[in-house]
Amino acid sequence: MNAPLPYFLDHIWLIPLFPLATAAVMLFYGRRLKNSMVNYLCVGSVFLSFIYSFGAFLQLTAMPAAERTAIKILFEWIPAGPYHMLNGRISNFLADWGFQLDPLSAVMILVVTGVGFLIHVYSTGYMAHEGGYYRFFGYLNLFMFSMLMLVLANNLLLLFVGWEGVGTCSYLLIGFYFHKKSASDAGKKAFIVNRIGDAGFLLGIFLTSALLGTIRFAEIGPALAAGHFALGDPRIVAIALLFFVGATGKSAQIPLYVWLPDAMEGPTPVSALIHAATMVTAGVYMVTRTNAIYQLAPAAMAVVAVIGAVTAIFAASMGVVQNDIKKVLAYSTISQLGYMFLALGVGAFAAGIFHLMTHAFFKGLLFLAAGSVIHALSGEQDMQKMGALSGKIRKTYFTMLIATLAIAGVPPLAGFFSKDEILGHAFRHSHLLWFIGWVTAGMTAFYMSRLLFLTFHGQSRVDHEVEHHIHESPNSMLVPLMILAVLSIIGGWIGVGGRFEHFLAPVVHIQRHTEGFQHVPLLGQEGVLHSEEARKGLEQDLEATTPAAPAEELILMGASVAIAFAGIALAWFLYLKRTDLPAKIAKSLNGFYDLVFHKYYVDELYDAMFVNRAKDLGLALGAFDRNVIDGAGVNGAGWLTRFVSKVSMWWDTWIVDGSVRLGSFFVYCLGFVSKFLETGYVQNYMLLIVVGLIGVLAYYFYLAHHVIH
Amino acid sequence: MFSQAVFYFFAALAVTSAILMVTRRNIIHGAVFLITTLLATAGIFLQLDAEFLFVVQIILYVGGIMVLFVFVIMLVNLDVSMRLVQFNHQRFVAGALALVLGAQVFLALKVGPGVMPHPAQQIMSPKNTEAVGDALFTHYMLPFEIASILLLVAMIGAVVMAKRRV
Amino acid sequence: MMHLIPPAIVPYVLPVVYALVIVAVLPLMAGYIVLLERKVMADMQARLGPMRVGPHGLLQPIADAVKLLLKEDIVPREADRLMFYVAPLVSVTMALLAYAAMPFGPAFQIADLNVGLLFILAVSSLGIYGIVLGGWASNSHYSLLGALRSAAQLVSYETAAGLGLVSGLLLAGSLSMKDIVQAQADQGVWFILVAPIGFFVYLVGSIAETNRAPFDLPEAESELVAGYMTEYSGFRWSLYFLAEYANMIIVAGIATTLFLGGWLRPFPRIHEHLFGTSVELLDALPSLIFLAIGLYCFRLTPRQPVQIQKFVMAAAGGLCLLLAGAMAASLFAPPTVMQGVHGGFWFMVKVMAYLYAFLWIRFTFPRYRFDQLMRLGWRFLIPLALVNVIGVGTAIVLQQQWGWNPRVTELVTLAATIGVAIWLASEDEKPVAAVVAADGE
Amino acid sequence: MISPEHYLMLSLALFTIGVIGVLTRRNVIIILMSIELILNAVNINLVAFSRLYGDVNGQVFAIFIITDAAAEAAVGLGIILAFFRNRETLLADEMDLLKW
Repeated sequence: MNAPLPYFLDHIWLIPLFPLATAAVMLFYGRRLKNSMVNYLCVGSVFLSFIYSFGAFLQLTAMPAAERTAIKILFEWIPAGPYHMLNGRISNFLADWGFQLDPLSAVMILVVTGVGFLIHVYSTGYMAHEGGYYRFFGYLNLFMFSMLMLVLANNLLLLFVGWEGVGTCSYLLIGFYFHKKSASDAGKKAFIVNRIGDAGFLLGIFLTSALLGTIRFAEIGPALAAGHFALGDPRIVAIALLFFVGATGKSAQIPLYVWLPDAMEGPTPVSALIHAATMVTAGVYMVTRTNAIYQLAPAAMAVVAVIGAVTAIFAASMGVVQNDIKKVLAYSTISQLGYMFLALGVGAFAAGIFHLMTHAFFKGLLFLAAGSVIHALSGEQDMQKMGALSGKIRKTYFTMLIATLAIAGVPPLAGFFSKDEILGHAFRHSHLLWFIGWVTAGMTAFYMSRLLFLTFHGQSRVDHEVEHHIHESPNSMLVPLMILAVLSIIGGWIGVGGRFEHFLAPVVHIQRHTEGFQHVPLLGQEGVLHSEEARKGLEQDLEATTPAAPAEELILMGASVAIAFAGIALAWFLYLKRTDLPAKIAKSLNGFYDLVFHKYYVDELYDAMFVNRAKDLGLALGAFDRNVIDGAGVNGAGWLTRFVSKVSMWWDTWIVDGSVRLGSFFVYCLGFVSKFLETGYVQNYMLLIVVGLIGVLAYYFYLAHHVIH
Repeated sequence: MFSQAVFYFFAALAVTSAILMVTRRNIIHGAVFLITTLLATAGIFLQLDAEFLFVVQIILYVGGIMVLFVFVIMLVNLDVSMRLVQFNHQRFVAGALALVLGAQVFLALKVGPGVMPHPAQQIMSPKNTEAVGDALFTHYMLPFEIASILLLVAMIGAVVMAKRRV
Repeated sequence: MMHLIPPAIVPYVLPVVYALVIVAVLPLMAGYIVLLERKVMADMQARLGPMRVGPHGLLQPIADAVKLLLKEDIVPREADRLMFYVAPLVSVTMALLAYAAMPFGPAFQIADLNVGLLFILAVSSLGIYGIVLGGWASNSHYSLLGALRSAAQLVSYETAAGLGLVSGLLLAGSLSMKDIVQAQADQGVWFILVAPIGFFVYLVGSIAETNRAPFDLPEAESELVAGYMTEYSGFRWSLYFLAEYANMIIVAGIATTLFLGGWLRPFPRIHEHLFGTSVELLDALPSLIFLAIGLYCFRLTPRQPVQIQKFVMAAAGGLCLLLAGAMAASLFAPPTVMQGVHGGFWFMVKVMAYLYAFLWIRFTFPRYRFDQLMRLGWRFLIPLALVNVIGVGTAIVLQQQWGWNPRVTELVTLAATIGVAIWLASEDEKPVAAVVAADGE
Repeated sequence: MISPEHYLMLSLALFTIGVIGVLTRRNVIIILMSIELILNAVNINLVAFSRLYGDVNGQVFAIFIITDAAAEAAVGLGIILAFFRNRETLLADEMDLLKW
């Protein structure tokens, strides 16, 4: 940007810096700090970043819609120099440490810092009595830093840095109670599963730079334009699919979703922040960020949509039978993420991001409320041992209720709008996908209200020693709950009338008049904004996006609302009215229930297919190392060396030393003769000197005599 | 005339006391006769107009080195060694050879043709000390310094040698 | 009567006369210094000291000399006779030999060697043989230890004293005693004022060289009966005694010559005339002093108890008057004579002052332990003397090459040297390994 | 006037005596003293020739020789002391550790 940026936009790089600083302080000096100090530092730093993010957001919106992009490059990070692209042209690889703020990342940082701040406040109450307080907050701030780097990066590589950072922090935080084996295992699982996805993502990055010659988002569009790639160019498709592999890893989509349920071992605020609100949405963000590529790859888009839809219904079905309150929320998270990917897949990027935001609100709220419930029941997580809590902890109950309604998609709460957007787009794209989404919505409503009823209504099944000290959580936990509740209510309204899409349009926009995927690749980046006719095209595009609310939209809306209420009603019927039915149903369709209850044995399958194979491979490699490498290589070399040394020793002893000894023997013989001169008396030596002197003088006399005569 | 008398007196003193020094059984007496020899030599230096060297000879040799000798002689009590035979088993042949050597040199000095030139007698400058100092500190600066280093080393060496517990 | 003397030996007449005078007077002087010492000691200890022999013990030295001469001469059986005889002679000979270059006055000097100072040092350093050989020859442990000690002590302190003198030499720029005095006359300042540190070092060094308290280890009666003199008695003993006092006078003379302006009159710039006459007040001072002493003697005469003492006292008074007359007469003699007589007077006065300092120190300070003595010599005096030499040399160079103000340079270097001295003193607290030569057996 | 030969003869005599002492005496201290005597003879030569040629270089060398003599005496006597403490003897022909 040549024009001087306003203050906040010029200082976006400070936003990740605050959490990083406090994280450093915590991890190096935290042990010596008092908890209050930790609170001030960490929460304060996150609040500061929130302030800066908000200011940046305002100053961004102040700019004209077409130019809402602020790029701040701090320094050249990896100036790797020139290299050959696939098409043989020379390109100069340059990854700079730069920050890019456009509507997309603006939304993201707002969500991250806002929700993050609330969850920090919540944590000060929730973790108050835990050990390793400073460690927890240090990790949390480190995560904030990484996440902000992720969403603010201006190139793929820097984004990957944040990507790995959040992965590491999630590993550390899942294993926060590292003394519990399940916790540390879960951490490892999450880490390894993420590795798989990250590998794909990294390959994608390589391929991008090899194909397009740049990894800057701002230049991807122009590069695509310059490259004149045909629609569905296989190389582009490959890139898109590789990126999506990464996305599945990070965002827990089939087939890499298995780590998220186990990740619930971590502290509840962590589940709320990382595994519901922010990190798991990184994949969505990434796909949206690179939508220019996806729009050139219809096949990849199809894959994304299908995977998303399947994940959604699949996870929802598993959520129905879970008894662990957090597990239920985990599966619902997975299915909601599936929703988002469905949206991306059908090209409704804005809708995806919209759902991401609202989901961050109500899912974070759900987790926090669940945490509050667990807090109240002093660590009880099994819903079978809950019930009838609505009277005892009212505030938590109401917030939970609001969140449930929101996720269930009851108007006019947040979930309704975003989900409706997605379903609308899906319907427009293919009815099958819409149907899956629709059923999923129903199941969502069902299991969420099941959770609500089992927890708060019916008769109490709480253990007695737990019973009599059930207590409402402290304000530090309740206030964030309420704020999030408010947001879950009103969060969706900003999307009414496509305002959200308008806002995101500069980043993502699709020509709607084209049918399905048959649209010319439109490069949603500044790349075209700088050319005049493209700007005009975008302007008319922006009017075009205002939906003319035709009848089908209303019908769809009604359908989703209807199935939401249907799900709630079914849950009410099964778990409040006829509480004996669920067991009967489970018994009646026994095998299927087991299948679902055991999560379709996917974990076992993976164990059998990959994990054990990996272990076998390790064992085989170990055996190879022991026998072949050590045996043949090392020991063989050792044997050879010893043999050679034996030979050389013989040579040394008999030939080399032999000659030396011969010489010394010779010298000894000489010495034996001459030692008789060696009397050891100094005066003898002096006498010899005198004799020599006399001899010399005599010689000179002899000479003189001859000279004379 | 006078200076000749001086020379002969000192020369005779030097030679006789030197002979005594070599032959005395008592080391202290030997040391005393060596002192006498050195003093006589100093006298000869004086007769050779080398006042400074005369003084140096007395201060350094007689007043310094010989004091050290006497000192050590007193430290090592020698009434034991006084009763032993003073000459070693090679005394006769050694003495004879030494005399032969002396005779050879004498011969070389006497009959050797042109062994020593006879330049005219120079007049020494009356300021002998200044002259020596001048030569010592200008032309012989480096040897002078080297000599000082030598003395330092000798001092350290002597201390280390003579210490009770090395 | 000069014409009676054959011309060949004319140049040798005057020195011989001087030598005879010195040899004749020195023992007497030594004796009277002893008397002075005893009197001073008595005074410092609130006693009277010798009063019997002669008035106020004036004849005590003579009586002592007679006693010593009449004493039996004992030689230990196990002693090494030759050495036992020779040693005291060596001592006293070397002591007397040193006087050859001692300038008592501008004319009163046996031989003005151009290495005079070094000559005196050399010869007086030979005196040690007398002590060492004597101590060894008398074949007694006390004597041997005394000898060893004195050997170590003299060798150590000769260095310090010599280095102390070097500063004076640098200032004078000559080794001839006469030139040194002359230099002080020309520069118009006694070198003690320019190089006080050098003077101090030489003072201490000379005390140690003459085996005087507090450095009289070789004859420390409390440890070794009388040190190297234990086995001696009678005349030989008195020879050692004579040698010691002669040495004292020598070191005093050296100090006087180098640092106290030799035979020069103090305050040469003051020319106050004695009421109107052409005689300067300070020139008349000697005769006035003698006059006063003589009159005092006469005043004391009637109080003497015995007749003979009256006579002696009167004689002493007469002698003083005679000297006063001589001094006064020399004022009107040709200047060379006047210079000679007065120079001699001032020289002796300064020597006496120096000796008085000796006595003073002796009766003031306790005796050192031997390792303390060695430490003082090697670790304080010698480094200090070296630094002092450097300082004085620097001052001279600054004055002559760069024309700095003499006083300023002297003050600066003096301050520096004193600083070093203080540092050395603080260093001196630390213990030092006993010097090798120190512990003989 | 005395011709240089006189001095040469004198120094020759002293030198020879010194050599005899070095070669024949058993006592190490005497041997050292004889060495001093030899050095002294050399000094006489040097001074005589410096007088002969009328410059002081000879005397300077004599001074250096005296310095070396001092160093040699110091070290030598130190060695003798140490040796005497260890072997209780001063006789050169008893110092035969180098004998085969």
